[in-house]
Amino acid sequence: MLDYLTAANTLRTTKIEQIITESPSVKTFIFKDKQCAKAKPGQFLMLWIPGIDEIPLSIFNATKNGKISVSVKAVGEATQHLHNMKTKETIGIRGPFGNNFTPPTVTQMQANILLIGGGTGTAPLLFLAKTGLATIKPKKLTFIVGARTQNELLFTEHLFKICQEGKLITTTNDGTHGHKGVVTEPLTELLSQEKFDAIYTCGPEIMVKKIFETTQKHKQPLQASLERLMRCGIGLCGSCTIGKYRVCKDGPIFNNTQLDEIKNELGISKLNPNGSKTFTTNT
Amino acid sequence: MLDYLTAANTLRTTKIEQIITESPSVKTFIFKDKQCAKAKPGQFLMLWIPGIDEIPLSIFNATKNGKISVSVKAVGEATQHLHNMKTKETIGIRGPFGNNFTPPTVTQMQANILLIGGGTGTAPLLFLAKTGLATIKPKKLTFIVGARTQNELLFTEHLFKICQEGKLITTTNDGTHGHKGVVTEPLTELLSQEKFDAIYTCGPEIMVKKIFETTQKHKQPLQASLERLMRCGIGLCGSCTIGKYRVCKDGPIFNNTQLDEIKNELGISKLNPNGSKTFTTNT
Amino acid sequence: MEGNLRVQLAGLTFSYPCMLASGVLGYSAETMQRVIEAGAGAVVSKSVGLKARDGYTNPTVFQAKNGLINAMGLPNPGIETYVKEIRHVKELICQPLIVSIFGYSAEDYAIVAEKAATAGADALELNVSCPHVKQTGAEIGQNPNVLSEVVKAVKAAVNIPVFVKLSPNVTDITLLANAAVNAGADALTAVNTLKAIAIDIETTKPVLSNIKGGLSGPAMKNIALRCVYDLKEKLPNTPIIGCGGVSNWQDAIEFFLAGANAIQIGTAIAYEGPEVFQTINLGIKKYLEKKQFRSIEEIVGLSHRR
Amino acid sequence: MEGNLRVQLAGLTFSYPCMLASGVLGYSAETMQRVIEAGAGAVVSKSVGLKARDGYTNPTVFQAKNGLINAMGLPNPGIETYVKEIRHVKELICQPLIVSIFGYSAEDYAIVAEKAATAGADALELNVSCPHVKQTGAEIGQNPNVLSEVVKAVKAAVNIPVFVKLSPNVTDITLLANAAVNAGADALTAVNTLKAIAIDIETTKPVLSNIKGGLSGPAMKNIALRCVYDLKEKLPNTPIIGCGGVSNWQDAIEFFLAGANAIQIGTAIAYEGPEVFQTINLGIKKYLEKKQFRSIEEIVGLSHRR
Ligand SMILES: Cc1cc2nc3c(=O)[nH]c(=O)nc-3n(C[C@H](O)[C@H](O)[C@H](O)COP(=O)(O)OP(=O)(O)OC[C@H]3O[C@@H](n4cnc5c(N)ncnc54)[C@H](O)[C@@H]3O)c2cc1C
Ligand SMILES: Cc1cc2nc3c(=O)[nH]c(=O)nc-3n(C[C@H](O)[C@H](O)[C@H](O)COP(=O)(O)OP(=O)(O)OC[C@H]3O[C@@H](n4cnc5c(N)ncnc54)[C@H](O)[C@@H]3O)c2cc1C
Ligand SMILES: Cc1cc2nc3c(=O)[nH]c(=O)nc-3n(C[C@H](O)[C@H](O)[C@H](O)COP(=O)(O)O)c2cc1C
Ligand SMILES: Cc1cc2nc3c(=O)[nH]c(=O)nc-3n(C[C@H](O)[C@H](O)[C@H](O)COP(=O)(O)O)c2cc1C
Ligand code: FES
Ligand code: FES
Repeated sequence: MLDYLTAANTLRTTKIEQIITESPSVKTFIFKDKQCAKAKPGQFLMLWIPGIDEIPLSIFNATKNGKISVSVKAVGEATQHLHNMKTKETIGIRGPFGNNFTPPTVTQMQANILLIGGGTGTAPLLFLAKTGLATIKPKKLTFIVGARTQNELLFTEHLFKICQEGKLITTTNDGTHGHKGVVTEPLTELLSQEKFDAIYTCGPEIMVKKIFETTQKHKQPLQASLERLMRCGIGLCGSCTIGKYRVCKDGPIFNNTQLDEIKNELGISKLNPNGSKTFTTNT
Repeated sequence: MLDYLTAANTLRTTKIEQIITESPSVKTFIFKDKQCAKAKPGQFLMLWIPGIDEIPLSIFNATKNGKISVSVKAVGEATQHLHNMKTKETIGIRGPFGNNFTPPTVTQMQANILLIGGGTGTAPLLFLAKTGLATIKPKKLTFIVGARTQNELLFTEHLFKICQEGKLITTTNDGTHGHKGVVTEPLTELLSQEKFDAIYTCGPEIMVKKIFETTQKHKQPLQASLERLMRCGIGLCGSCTIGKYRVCKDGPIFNNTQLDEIKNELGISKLNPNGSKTFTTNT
Repeated sequence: MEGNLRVQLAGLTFSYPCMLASGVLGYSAETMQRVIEAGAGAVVSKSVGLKARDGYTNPTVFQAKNGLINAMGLPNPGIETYVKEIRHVKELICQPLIVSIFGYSAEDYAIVAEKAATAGADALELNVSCPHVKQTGAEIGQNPNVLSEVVKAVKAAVNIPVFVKLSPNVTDITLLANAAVNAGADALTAVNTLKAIAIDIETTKPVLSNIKGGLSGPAMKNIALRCVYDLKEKLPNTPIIGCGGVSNWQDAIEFFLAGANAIQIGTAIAYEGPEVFQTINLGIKKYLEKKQFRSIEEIVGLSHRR
Repeated sequence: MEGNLRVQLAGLTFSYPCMLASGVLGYSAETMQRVIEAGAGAVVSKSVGLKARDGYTNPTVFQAKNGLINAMGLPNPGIETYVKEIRHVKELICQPLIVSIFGYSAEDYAIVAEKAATAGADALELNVSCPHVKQTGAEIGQNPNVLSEVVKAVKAAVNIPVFVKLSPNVTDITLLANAAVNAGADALTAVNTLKAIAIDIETTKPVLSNIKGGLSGPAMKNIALRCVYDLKEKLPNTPIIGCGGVSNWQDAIEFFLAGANAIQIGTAIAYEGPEVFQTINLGIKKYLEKKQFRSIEEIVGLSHRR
């Protein structure tokens, strides 16, 4: 029901309970929020930094006791401010918003799953691996994570735990850890060897674009999480438009078919705050 | 929750499905309404006669299939208009509103119950006898009903059915049926002979006043339904005030203690539409 | 519980910051007493005029989504009769009684004001903003010159504080407020109901017998809050009584933060009962304690600080 | 499904009576196409001005009880850039495209209007009523003389129909409407958002970065409905496009009965998705059939009949 939805997702405040430094530029913030505790992997929330900004962040974890975490990279004013905040300080939350990653429809313990994360994009994938795939209990789980250099590789502890019976492939541009290069290289190799029931990715758009092209070539099913400038977060203002889709409401998760419909914009152009399109440098 | 309550009781329209002529001046109207179908005996609804008025009426019956009936005496413009309406015509409904008659707290099949109805006031008492006392299954049920003359005695068929194992006492001012006189006479007689676990009444205020005084004298527990000019029906406008009570919200059912608090107004004075008090003729 | 919930305003002291809004349960002394016992800091009477009015035929109230649309038509017994009730109220309660008055001319207002004051009213609230009765309310409260004249006439007639209840149905509420304050108003009540209408699609007709009505309740809260905010911005030294859609303690705090020194509650009573005062008082008290404020005064207008 | 849902207005024909309201999903041609495919009879673009504006920092939207408070700050790419989008929209859709424009002076409006018309707009909607951007909107739409000047300048610059979107934040909306119509407006859109504010009690601060915003959605429905009713009463021959809080077919019917020839939908899209158009169309169609009306035109203003 319309009214209840609006009222239900009104802004509420909460206090930062814990802050974990994940890397020189990434921190994880933990706080309580009842509504987001019901979030599914891939959904995001709008985080209000009082007096500064309100920004979209993927939900990194949501536990039954109502604890939520988000993992944030300091890239500009808002994220830097958040990094400077301390526990017990007040933030505001709306959400969870958007759709979520869905498990493939396969028999239990049969699925072969691949996850590919770049930067903080690894966060929702970890959430997915930990809780979102529980219904299908994958037979095999492969995780590719990339970073510029070793000390920017995120969540390694979590990753090792999750991939105990799976496979973990790391890539660094400078070769300080794992494969030297970018995630698409091990991906191409893997796809030429095996078939996956589902491939999930989240990370820089240019990476997502390359992964999309690779999976298309090998006809493999992809679910990719996209990022766009967001303001309302509820499908109204149009700021997050890509093709005919609103990333905040129709996404942030898109499948091959949808990605194909928006391939003229994916990794190529973005809406500016004023609504005009900019073409990004790398195409 | 506040918002839900408001929205929930908004005006809705329905069509008159059936009209039963009960007496020269009384008709029963039957229509569908989901919300009022949950009404308890003693509650009332606000009935909108489009373009004319909106008036409070006791719920005479509410069945599980969503059929509601009200029994209306033509006394003025609104009620006369309603009497002139035909089946399939549209009316508006808000409600159910107000509190309800409550069964005494006694062991099942132990209770000795007395009901005293005057005019259309008999309607909610019938509703009570049929469904509201089901939980306690009274041992004995006595019904006193009064009217000016025989052909104004209402619901006789229903009454006979209900009193199959009980006792039915009728009174008429002209002696054309039953006891010649008014209901307080057989009441006084009864109270001098037996004790009741609950006495319920609904009817003209002057009758209620007399019954209250009689039950007070015999220290018998009374629940009386009152009538007052009503506008909002939801406890806001103050039109239905008696003492410190709002008849629409704190009532329409009042017990001995409450009746005692308002005895200076009961059957004595009323609020006019303009909010001033008028003293009624008989005191 | 009193303690830090006390507020002072226009020379009056209120033990609790929430008053009963005008037109709601405001006929009889006994109900007013009940409202006071439930935790109201004061009561505002039903608006009273020179002569008795029966008000409009029902329907006078429409329960809209998240609010209420009413057109009662200012039913009232007229001041001559009402003075008895005023005296009775003053016997029963020791909290301030604010008598709401309306009229069709400055003279009307002055006469009613004088009689109400003589009978014992602790303050007057000028209803110049009823959106659905012709030639009073709207017509007066939407024109700075007429408003000024009315306020001056009343101020000349009485020695008790005079509040002016503003209409939100204006282009710039601060202009009217300014006119009222310059004419001598001691406080502003913001606001009365918003112009609205309810139409029934089955009969294709407006529902209220008066056709047009005024919207109150939760639907108007953030609009009333904005009025209070704008008033506090432009007239930082004038006491403001916030009114419109307050239904819980959080709403009340928002009004204080916006700039209200006290608040009024109407529609919420329909759903929560008079007990809503007690619940709101408790909530405010806990909030102040948790945030370590010593009084309501400390948070009045706080949202304006940058 | 078309058939009896067609409406005509200011010389334009709309296959369906509900349009996309300005500012909602109105940047890109592809989303507009999607909205049309979902059953909208027309789209109104985001309001475009002479120069690009980034709009305000987030929070720009507050989800209030039963409504939304927004202060986007008129983000737009400026007309020079937007003409490309207008051309693109016209390639993709064959339903009317109404370009919403705003400016800081009559000249601004005229220049933007001319460019939008040349690029292919089927009609213009003058946003003279944005309640939270200084020196446009409010300031223009609340003053009959300025409004008249703006409408005249635009009418002189273009040959397509010109709609004027009115503000509800005025003392008498019919005065402004009159000024607009006398200056040549072909239709009136009623209404834009209501002045409102949201305050957070934990931080004691206003939530929106712009502090003040405009309320839309269900909370404002009966207020917008009243505006339409009042306009129809005073200007029975001027086409009216109802806007404000429509979220289901019943609401739509109420607006037609009040006097709207067509309606616009904004906020409801946030909850129901663009599919809300289809659902509302269906509901209207069934209503007309059940009540044996042959067209929407037959019910426009019907609630005024006594
Ligand atoms: C659905 C979604 C989920 C996201 N999840 C995460 C997450 O889990 N962790 C994380 O660190 N970041 C995440 N982001 C990105 C995050 O929202 C931006 O980094 C943040 O808004 C930047 O704000 P800023 O003021 O610090 O930077 P700015 O000074 O605003 O900009 C710095 C850079 O970030 C880009 N940017 C700015 N605003 C946004 C925005 N609203 N959305 C996307 N990019 C933006 C700019 O283009 C610029 O390149 C997510 C974005 C979206 C849309
Ligand atoms: C809680 C409640 C339940 C009621 N249940 C029934 C019922 O089941 N059947 C029934 O026939 N009547 C019932 N009534 C009374 C009914 O509402 C009035 O008879 C009706 O409103 C009169 O309207 P009118 O226009 O026909 O008469 P009017 O011309 O308005 O008045 C005729 C007489 O009825 C009295 N009256 C007018 N309006 C009201 C009112 N709103 N409430 C009470 N008395 C009024 C007047 O004082 C006058 O004596 C009930 C009233 C209340 C308050
Ligand atoms: C049924 C009803 C009657 C009212 N009568 C009056 C009145 O007589 N005088 C007045 O100044 N305001 C009157 N009002 C307006 C209220 O005092 C108040 O300003 C408005 O309802 C907003 O507050 P709320 O949302 O808390 O109800 C009335 C409101 C309602 C709902
Ligand atoms: C996020 C948002 C942005 C808006 N932007 C504009 C705008 O740019 N121009 C305009 O004329 N109206 C704008 N409006 C107002 C809407 O067009 C509409 O008048 C108002 O929201 C009421 O309709 P609704 O309740 O259906 O949303 C905007 C409304 C919202 C919610
Ligand atoms: S952020 Fe507003 S539509 Fe997606
Ligand atoms: S009828 Fe309005 S308070 Fe009872």
